[in-house]
Amino acid sequence: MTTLVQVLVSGVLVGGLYGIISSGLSLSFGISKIANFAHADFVTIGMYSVVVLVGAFGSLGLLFLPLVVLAVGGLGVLMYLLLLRRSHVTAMNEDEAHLPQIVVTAGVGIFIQSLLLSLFSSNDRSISTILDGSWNLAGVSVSKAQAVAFVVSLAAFAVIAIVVNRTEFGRALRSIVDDGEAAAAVGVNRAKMVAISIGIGIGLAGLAGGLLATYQTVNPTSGFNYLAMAFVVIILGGLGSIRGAFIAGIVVGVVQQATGTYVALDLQNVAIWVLFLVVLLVRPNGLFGKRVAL
Amino acid sequence: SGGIANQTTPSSAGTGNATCGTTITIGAPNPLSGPLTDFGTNAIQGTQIAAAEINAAGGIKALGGAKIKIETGDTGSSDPSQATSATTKLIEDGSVALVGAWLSGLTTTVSTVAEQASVPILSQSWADTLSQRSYQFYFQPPPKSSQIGGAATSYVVAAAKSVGVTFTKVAGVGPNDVANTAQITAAVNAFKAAGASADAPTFFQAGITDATPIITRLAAQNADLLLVSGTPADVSLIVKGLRARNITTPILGFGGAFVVPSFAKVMGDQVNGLIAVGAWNWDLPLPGVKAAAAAYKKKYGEFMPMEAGESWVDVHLIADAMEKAKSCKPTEIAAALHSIDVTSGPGSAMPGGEVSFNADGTNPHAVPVLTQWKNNQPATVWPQKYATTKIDFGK
Amino acid sequence: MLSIQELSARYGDSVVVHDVSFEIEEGDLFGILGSNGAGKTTILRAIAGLHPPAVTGRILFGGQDILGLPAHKRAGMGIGLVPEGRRMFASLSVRDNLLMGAYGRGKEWQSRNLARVLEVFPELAERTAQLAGSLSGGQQQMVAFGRALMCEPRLLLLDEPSLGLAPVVVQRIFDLIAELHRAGDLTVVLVEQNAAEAFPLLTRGTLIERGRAVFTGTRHELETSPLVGRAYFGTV
Amino acid sequence: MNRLVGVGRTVLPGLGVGVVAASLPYWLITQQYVLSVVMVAMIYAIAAQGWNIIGGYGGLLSFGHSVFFGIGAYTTALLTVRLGITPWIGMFIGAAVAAVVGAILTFPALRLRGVYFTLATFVLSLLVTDLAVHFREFTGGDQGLSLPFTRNNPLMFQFDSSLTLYFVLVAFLAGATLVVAFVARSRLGLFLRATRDDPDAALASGVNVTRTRLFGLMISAAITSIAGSLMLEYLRFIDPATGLGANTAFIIGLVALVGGRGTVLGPVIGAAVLIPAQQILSSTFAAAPAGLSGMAYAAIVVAIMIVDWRGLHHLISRLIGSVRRSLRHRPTGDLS
Amino acid sequence: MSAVSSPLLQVRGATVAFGGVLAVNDVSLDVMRGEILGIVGPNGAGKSTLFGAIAGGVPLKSGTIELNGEDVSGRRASYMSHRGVARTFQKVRLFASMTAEENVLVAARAHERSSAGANERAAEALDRIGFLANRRVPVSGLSLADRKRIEIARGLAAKPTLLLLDEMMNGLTVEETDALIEAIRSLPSEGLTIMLVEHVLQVVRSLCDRLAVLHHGQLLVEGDPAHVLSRPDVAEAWLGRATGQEGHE
Ligand SMILES: Nc1ncnc2c1ncn2[C@@H]1O[C@H](COP(=O)(O)OP(=O)(O)OP(=O)(O)O)[C@@H](O)[C@H]1O
Ligand SMILES: Nc1ncnc2c1ncn2[C@@H]1O[C@H](COP(=O)(O)OP(=O)(O)OP(=O)(O)O)[C@@H](O)[C@H]1O
Ligand SMILES: [Mg+2]
Ligand SMILES: [Mg+2]
Repeated sequence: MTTLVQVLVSGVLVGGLYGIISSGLSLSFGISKIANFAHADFVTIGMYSVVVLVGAFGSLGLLFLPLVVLAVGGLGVLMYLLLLRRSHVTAMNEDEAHLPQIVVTAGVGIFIQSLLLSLFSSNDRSISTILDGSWNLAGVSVSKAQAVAFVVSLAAFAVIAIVVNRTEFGRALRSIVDDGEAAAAVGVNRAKMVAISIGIGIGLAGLAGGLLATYQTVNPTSGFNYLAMAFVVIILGGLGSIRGAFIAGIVVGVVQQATGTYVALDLQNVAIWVLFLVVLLVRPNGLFGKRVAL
Repeated sequence: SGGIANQTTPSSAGTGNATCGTTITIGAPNPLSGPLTDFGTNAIQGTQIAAAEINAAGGIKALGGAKIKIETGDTGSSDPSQATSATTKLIEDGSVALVGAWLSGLTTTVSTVAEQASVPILSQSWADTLSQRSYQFYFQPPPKSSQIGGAATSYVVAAAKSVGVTFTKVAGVGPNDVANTAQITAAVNAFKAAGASADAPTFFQAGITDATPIITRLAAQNADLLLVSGTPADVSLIVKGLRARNITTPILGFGGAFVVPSFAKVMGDQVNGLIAVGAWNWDLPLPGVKAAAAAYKKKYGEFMPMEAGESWVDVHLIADAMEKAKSCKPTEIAAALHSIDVTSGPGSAMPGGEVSFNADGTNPHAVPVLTQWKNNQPATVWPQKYATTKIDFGK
Repeated sequence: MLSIQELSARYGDSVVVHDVSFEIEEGDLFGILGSNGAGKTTILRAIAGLHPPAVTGRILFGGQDILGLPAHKRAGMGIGLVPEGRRMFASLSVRDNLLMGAYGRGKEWQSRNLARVLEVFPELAERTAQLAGSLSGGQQQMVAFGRALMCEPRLLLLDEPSLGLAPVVVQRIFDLIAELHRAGDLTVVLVEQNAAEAFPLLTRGTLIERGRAVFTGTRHELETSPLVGRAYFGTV
Repeated sequence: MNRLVGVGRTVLPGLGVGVVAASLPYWLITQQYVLSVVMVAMIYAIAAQGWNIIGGYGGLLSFGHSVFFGIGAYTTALLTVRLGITPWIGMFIGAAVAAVVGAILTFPALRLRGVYFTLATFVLSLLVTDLAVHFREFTGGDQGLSLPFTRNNPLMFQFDSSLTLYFVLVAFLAGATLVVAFVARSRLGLFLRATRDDPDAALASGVNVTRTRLFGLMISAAITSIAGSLMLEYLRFIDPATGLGANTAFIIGLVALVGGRGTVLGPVIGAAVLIPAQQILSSTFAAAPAGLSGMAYAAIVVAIMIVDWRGLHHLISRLIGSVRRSLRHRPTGDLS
Repeated sequence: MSAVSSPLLQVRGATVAFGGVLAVNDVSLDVMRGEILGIVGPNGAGKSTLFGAIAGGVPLKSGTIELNGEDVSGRRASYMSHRGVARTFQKVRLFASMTAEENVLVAARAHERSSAGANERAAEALDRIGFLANRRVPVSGLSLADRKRIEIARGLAAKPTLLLLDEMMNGLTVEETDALIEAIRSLPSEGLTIMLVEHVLQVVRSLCDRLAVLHHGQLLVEGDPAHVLSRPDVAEAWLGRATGQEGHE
């Protein structure tokens, strides 16, 4: 019983982080249709930022997290403006819009990893802050850092979800997804909106990275595990559905914990991949995806 | 002029000449990009310490005082084809012998290239499969994985006994790769044979993002000794998670991760007390180690880690072989390596104190050592003759 | 209010509109006529600021050259477009599609115009929550039309607005165009092949052939021009 | 006559690749090291040619072709190690196995569109890698499988010099290119492009989309699997990361995309540029601070895509075209 | 053309549902060999959906569709294509990366194994729509009317017995419409049966042998065009002011 509760608690906590990484990817992907293969490397940048800040200011460094989010989001915008925008906005067809971007973002990912390698070496890094340690509640252990990370993620998610689903800004974002040109024709500044959504999406990756750094070790390739996970999650949640991504993130977290605890540790990821493939076959549009006829 | 197909001697270019010149190149194909960069860098730093020592002492005397030069090659961290190309280049550029490539998988390909070109390679890898291929040019001074697992247990049991501790229940966990599963399983079985009880060890997939299920499983076993292995990142998550739950059970670690300097940085003070099994340590009372470790620390600012030490010994062994063969021809160096029995000087500075090679390239004298982190450095605690401090179980 | 001067447009290397010039006065209901592939859509896209095509020349709107302005800025100036091919926001509801038409104009404006559009198209009022992508072709055309009305445009660019609509609806929208035009300061540029319905509404127009404006004049001038008659009414 | 031209167009690219590549060691390749780099490039070119059939012509962007690559390598390795079967046979058994797995992939390929397919195949490669590591008794786990090393045994794909292996690889590459050229001009190629552009319209035109994707995936898988077997023979070793891993999947996809997907020579050009770039950069920068080579490589990849997203093939033909145009005396203006 | 009276296609109680909406509701319809049957009705009446059900791909909730006496309900579009049913789409769907000729070749090769024969078919189909000279142009740069013509040619290349045309005419000038009407009118003489959906009255009136009016998914009336068009309920639902009698000026 305690074990079950433990599985659920840690699953939800871990899943919240997957959720926020994936919501970010889902947002930027949904709006720009850019399958950003560098997304997880921005998570790594967030991690290193916090490592450096905490190294300099101790636990106080955590207070700079909003700045990290801004900075990482800014880097994302920069990537978009410098490398992606031209082919994205002037694309004559779907292929042209998507193909270069897969390659370009994969290249950016390699670049970030290499840059981090040269800046920080391949050594694992970690920090210790006031968030170290865990609470023990009736035999269930709750990592302080994870709990805080979850709460922050949830809050960030709530804000984003409201903005996207309830505001005109969000409606404009969603309209770009369907037809960017028509959106421009009704007055939406497409380039700006896409840049903003990419900034937010990648900023969320930075946020997740910053939170992860409080309890994870960091090396230049840390992101890769999250890349695969984020792809799985956004598809389980239904491409473009930010809420779906967050919920699916939690589902994945719990499945992962349960498999690790009850089945076999080294099949944790296998379970996720299988879950993913099965869901795809049964519901090609994801668990929470809506079907759009053409 | 012209292309390679027009050349008369197709392979092993540049090594056929009888005179060795004033410098002799040893190739060091190691991972210098990707996640294993640090291990590769450490290994190369070890070879450079050795080269400096040899050159300072007058070079290879049998070859007119020829100096040793280390040529590095980047094998990458995960791409054997790159390892193959890099090694080919080193050999083609005149390396008479190779030292590399830390990761077993990379060593596998690097040694195949070396075998093809008939150039000896001395490795820092442990995997049993490497020496099972009956290669003529493969040499492995450190022990094999399977040896390390079993030996570790007898070491720990004996060391514990020396401070009045016995273990009744052990629990093992590690990544699900071949080397680690072999080691952990061997160690757990040895503990069982020694009278302790143990559940079957559990294995996880390297690159964990959360250690909770592992910790839950370990905690449930109520052991009084935990056997753990894995990459620095994974291990630190596990150990920190255990400590966060106030589980202070002593931990015996396997594998390279437990003794690299970066591990101490990740773990902070929590590193102290961790016990690790390895193939070399900077404080070993063996010939030349002290000076080399000091030089290393001076030059690189850190204690000399295991892969640096192994590589350092490897270079000295190559030098010894050249002295013996009075040749810098790769095939003759290899022949000399097969026949040497080094008992003195840095070439013998592997635990065991003596290096010679079986037909399969393994070193029959090799034994592992047990170290324990104290003051953020690993100190040798067993075998007793190498111990620089007493083992401590925190009880 | 709209002055097109020496407008040329190309897709990649192929120039499809050559040096077209015409003037549209405030309150005009200006027709762009021409056979298929003549370049009508291309001209409308150029006025709306959509890419492609790549455009050279001058487009003066209320005296200001808007050629360099991006599409969204032009929309903000009050240029509404019913594009060729309907261009739905397929995964948005009918309601959201319509609201997007008044993007950035505030809640009050939006609800006022939403009510107005749903009144014109009761077919849509039944389906405000349906995803636009799942509408029938004609229903989508209604949404496209309604969406362009949402911004209370000063200049309305209509690219074959009757396409795919049942005759009964075609009458309704042309009645509406006429009414809007009569009521106020709306200027319309109309591309339409449905000559019977559209032609009587025009004040002026131009005939495009192979990307060149071959004839510009009042409705009457157009009607009596043999060029137009042949293409539009099948008379020689 | 027309027919002859058609046949010529089909055979020519394969022949050209074969002749050019076979001649390289006589003038351009002067070092063993370069030879080894070129061999790796050729192996990836073959793999990317396989990818090209379904990814380029069929429009199913796979980021999991490493699975087929690995199936080829592992099947060949297991047959050699366990049963002593020569790779010359083993690789074709591997190709058959890969084709069967490819056939199974048809099922998701019919339901998943666009990015869904890409990500599904990506995850598939992760799944298969994890499973290969997990079932270590059978696959050798993370350590993989090593082939016995015997000098000069052509029957077991072991040659006295790497130059011989090189020529063997040239023959395989020419063969793969020929197959792609053939498919591109065949009925299957036309149908693959039709299903890529619009599956529903293809169905309505009477194209059996299922069968088209089935055959496309099978041929694609088989060719890539042969490349995997060749990689095994070249390295004399295969492990999950090399054979099945996401990294390999990425390289295969990148080579085809950067070279120019859906063109007969694109993958060859892509491999000829990307693989040497990566390997030569990393050896050039081996002594430089870690990471530099990776940054340079990434910059090259990104730059190519930004200059021409259709890839090098298109870029080159554009350049040739403009050179030609400037050489040829043209009458005036355009015709419209 | 000997079995004059036996219908080519029999739709019996066909019903198609999207979620709760019955887009086609219990429609029964016979299509005779060699006739041109017009399907008209207000927007959203279910015309395109009915086409989808006949051409394959849109599943029936209930009812059956028989072609030549064979029950073909629920068959895939490619099956139907090989049974002689070809269609165009309301929103033109060409293979965007191909030339006009290649577009047509796709259908030709799907129906003709020999490549020479397929080329011939394609040329024939292109010729019929007057596009043979321009066959090498990429379709991505064609105007809407041309794209529609290519789509018809693609359908014809399959040598169908039943051709479904969904709004082929709108967006065309009168001149172009007349030309296309002539082209279509000549088809049935070669044994082709045509069903077309159209909102252009002139086309409907001058082309169709028979009309069926759909309204809210149901068959409102079916019969002789003049009769159908003069009905007040048809006028109210679809036609509006423009009555069946009125011609264009
Ligand atoms: N995206 C494009 N790329 C290349 N050429 C194009 C493109 N769009 C249109 N064209 C070409 O430009 C010319 C003008 O096309 P446009 O769509 O403006 O004609 P139109 O008068 O609107 O015709 P329609 O009545 O068929 O809509 C045509 O010859 C067409 O083939
Ligand atoms: N996925 C769906 N969900 C809900 N309703 C749908 C869906 N798809 C179609 N419909 C509805 O089914 C009805 C029939 O659509 P259909 O496209 O067959 O109409 P149509 O008669 O061809 O109209 P038009 O003349 O406008 O093309 C429409 O009312 C449409 O809104
Ligand atoms: Mg047009
Ligand atoms: Mg319709």
